[in-house]
Amino acid sequence: MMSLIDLFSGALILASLPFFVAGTLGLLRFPDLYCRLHALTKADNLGLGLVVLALMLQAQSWLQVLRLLLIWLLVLIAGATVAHLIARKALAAGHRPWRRP
Amino acid sequence: MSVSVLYAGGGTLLFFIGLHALLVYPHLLRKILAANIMGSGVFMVFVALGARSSDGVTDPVPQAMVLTGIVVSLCFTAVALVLAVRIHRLTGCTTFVQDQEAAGD
Amino acid sequence: MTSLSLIVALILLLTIALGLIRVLRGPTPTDRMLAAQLFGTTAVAILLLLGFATHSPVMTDVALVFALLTAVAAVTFVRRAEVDPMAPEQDVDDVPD
Amino acid sequence: MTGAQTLFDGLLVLLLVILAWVLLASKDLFRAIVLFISFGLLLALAWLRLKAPDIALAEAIIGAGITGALLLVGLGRLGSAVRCRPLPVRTTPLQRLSAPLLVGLLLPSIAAVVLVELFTLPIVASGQIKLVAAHLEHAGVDHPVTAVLLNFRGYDTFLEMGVLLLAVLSIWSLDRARHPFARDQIPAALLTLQRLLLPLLILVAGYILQRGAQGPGGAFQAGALLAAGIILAALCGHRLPPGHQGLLLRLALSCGFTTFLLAAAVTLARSGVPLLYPEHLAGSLILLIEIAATFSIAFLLAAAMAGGHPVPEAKPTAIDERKSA
Amino acid sequence: MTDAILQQPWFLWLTLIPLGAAILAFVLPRQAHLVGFATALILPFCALLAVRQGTLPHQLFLNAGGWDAPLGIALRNDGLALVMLAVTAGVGFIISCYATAYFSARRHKPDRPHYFWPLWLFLWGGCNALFISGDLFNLYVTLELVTLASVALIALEGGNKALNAALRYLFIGLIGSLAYLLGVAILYGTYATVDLGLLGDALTNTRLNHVAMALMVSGLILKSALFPMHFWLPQAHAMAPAPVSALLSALIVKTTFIVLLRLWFMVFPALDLVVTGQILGLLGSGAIIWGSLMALRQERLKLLIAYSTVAQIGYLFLVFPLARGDAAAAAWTGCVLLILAHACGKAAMFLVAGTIHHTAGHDRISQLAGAGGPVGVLVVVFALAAVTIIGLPPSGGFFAKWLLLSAALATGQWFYLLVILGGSLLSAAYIVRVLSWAFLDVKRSHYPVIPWVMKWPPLLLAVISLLFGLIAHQPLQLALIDAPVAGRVMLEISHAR
Repeated sequence: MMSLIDLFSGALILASLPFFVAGTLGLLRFPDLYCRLHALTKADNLGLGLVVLALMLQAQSWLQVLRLLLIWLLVLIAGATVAHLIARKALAAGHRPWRRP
Repeated sequence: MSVSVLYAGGGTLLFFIGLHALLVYPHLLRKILAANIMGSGVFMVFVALGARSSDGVTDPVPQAMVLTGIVVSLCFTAVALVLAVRIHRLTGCTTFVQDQEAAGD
Repeated sequence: MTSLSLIVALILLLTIALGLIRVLRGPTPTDRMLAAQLFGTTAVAILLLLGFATHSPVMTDVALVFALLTAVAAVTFVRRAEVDPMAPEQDVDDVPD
Repeated sequence: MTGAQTLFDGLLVLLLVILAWVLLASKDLFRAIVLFISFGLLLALAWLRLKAPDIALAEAIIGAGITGALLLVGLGRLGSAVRCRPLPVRTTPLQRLSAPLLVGLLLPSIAAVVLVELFTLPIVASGQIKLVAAHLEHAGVDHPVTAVLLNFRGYDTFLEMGVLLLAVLSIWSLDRARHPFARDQIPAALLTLQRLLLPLLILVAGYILQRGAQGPGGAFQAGALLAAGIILAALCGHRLPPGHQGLLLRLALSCGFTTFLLAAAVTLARSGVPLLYPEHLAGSLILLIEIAATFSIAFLLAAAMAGGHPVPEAKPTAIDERKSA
Repeated sequence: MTDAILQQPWFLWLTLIPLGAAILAFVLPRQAHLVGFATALILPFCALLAVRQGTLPHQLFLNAGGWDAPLGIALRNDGLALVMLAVTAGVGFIISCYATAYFSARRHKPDRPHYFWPLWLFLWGGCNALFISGDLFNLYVTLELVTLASVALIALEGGNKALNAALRYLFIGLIGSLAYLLGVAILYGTYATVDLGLLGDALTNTRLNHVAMALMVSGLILKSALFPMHFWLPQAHAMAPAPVSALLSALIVKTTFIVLLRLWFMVFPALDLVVTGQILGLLGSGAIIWGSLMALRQERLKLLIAYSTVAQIGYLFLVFPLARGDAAAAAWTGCVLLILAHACGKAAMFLVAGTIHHTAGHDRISQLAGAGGPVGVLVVVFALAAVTIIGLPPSGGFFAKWLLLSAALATGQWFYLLVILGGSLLSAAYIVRVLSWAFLDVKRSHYPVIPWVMKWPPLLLAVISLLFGLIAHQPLQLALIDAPVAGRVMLEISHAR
């Protein structure tokens, strides 16, 4: 017996899957660091966001909702900053971004 | 929960994989990594054997022991790393110096 | 619902397994670290899903710690590798392409 | 449902074993360490599957986080190559023969015997679960693992705190601290991140410490999180003020073990039994010890990262010392 | 008041006091030597009190935290623990006296000496905790405490060889203790307890228990440097500063052996261990022969003494095949007595070697020629200490070996008889080799004056070890309190004397 909320969060969880898969594939297939960075941060943060959203619907208490939100925000901010730092470092080290040949 | 036997088996394998690497590879840092893997294997056996109860709870005693063990193995890792770095700084070696007599004082 | 989240968790574990290829291939340390970063996020998602599937809210705490720690680890990496007088040898076989 | 679970477990164990093999065999040590950190993450998942969230927390923080950072710093100092002066290696034929024999034949067969015999254990066994549960109400805390760690087997934990202090003491006796991190301009983005992360780390550490009495968490996890905070601060260029590198630092490092030792000594002198807490005081005593231990562990782990005894600023650099050595 | 003092569990204070002193020495590095010396002064008195309590009827267990055994940790103050506590206090005190002089004579090495004291105090506390522990997991923690402190002490010299030896010792220790812990995990998985006594009652002769036993025993023999796993010991013991060498050879090597003894006689008696015992006995015999032969070949005095330790460890392992039936008590007491005698003798020898190294600037045996002069007294001390290592009357070594011999006779194992006698002959050979060089009158060089604190402690130890046989019955009686071996012991002792 599935309620509407269950259905909705189930759909959200399923929807998160393509993002993770895309992130991994991007990590594997993209030609250079900058592209991978790009694929990664977008995909996994959105994927995690959907999972968090789905579980927030299922949460028993406001505390749980808050914790979930905190996790997502943390990953989002940390991911963005670290991506920025990594790209900066790579540029400084003289790695040229890939261009279509 | 019969799956715990799976984890116990995995832990045993980890122990022996780590032991093998610790004996075979010369680089000190790799030896330290291997010792950590060995430790994880033992801890896994410990907890997995404690996770066999039928009511879905894991025995807290091995859990507490493994927590202790994790901290102890962290201590050993830290000390081993400092020793390895000292050896490297003195000799330029990243391995044990085999022939102690020839190495001189 | 629970079985769905379990299955999704399983698939996420598979993507981690796939992502390991990037760690193995490199070619630069940064690439490897990037892959580890992805593992961190994926592991957070797995934890949340597992926690939901097995009705153990504790996993949210673990996930929170994971999220915090992957950030710290990544910062360690970025700061460490910037200047390091003895680093060169390690990158011998790590020259990109 | 159970099918998916079993599949998950099987995949996880398989991944762990393969990962261990690949990481130990990989030529590039940086790769090995990144794989090791991933191994730690997966191992934390395994702990959760084994219903040991306390260990999962500790593994995530200590196993993957702190050990990973330690190894990264160590690699930065050592380098990945197997390097050594060419030295004559004296081996007897027996030694040459025994190595492959030992590694190739003996180890796998011992492993096989252990594995086969492990499977003879009964599938269901409940260990000391009931025993711990029966005494839990007298333990002063409601969480079984914390009760075992700080009351039933508190003597172990007391000695373990000693091992931690001893480790830092050993490290201090071996080397002087060298700042492992860059001293140049710190990116503004990093500073912003740090301003967010640091209070959050302290907050979460406090939360985990306080949770230890009822649920998974406790001094070690909280202390290690705080240590991560100290390391983060160090990464962002913060230093201990010079006046705090001497006595104050040593007091901070030892206060956890000292508190435990005092508790043991006082209880021993009063009742003749070490660490025998009066039942009505047990909860608060344990909390006191845990707070001191958390504080101590944070500094101990951070000191382990620094890799040596503190030295005042303006000292010869690492390169100078190499020349003189 | 005196009652209250007498009723304190002193065997446990022997653990807490050094650990507390270690903290103090860490926090106040400038006063570290004072703290260390004061502690070394106090501990023998505590040990005396503990032993006195031990000879009166007393409770053999103390449960830490007040929780009974399967849940809590049982601490034992049986005879074995008391003997070890006492010998550690005695030998530790004398070595500490020596160390104050040794390290103050080497002030030129900056910021090293003051780490010796907290490390040594940690080691002392760790050893004492290990001796009284009656719990497999607690033994693991104490073993790690001892290992870590020893590693740091070995590395204290700071040279390349010392660092290599220390790191090697650390890895050996790790492998050993993890193998041990795997065995503990299996035993806990089967019997849900890690208490020695409870396990001893519960164990049956199953294959899985044999696997656990094999893992634990091999881990421990690796750590206690039994032939052929002794390769790490000579370097580790010879490269350390002299007081540390003495500590390692005299006391630390025995810690893992004590664990092994406890396991063998308290946890595993239900297992059929005849074959394993013979294997250990054969390895011990190998250690005796090989260690003595290697000692004969050494150029350096400290390495010679270290190889002699390898050989003496071999003697200890003979207890496993010999402790059988009626002879069990004789073998047990012989083994304990050998631990004591060797602790005194070997500590004296290493301290002498340290003093020689300090005064002559080297310890090459062939260049000791003509060491008559001021070093002469040291050579005499060395000879005195050697008496117990060789096993001549009236030393403790003689009575220990006599007891082992009588056990070998009683159980009809002639092979070990030959090994024990052969080992004694070989050890006489390598000792005589040193002495013959020393008394050879070639040329006299000028040696600096030796501070008396570097002469008297080894002499004291050597004399104790020499006369140990005369007072041997007291430690023997102590060792038999609650000993896990069959009766008819007093008879054996009177027979031996």
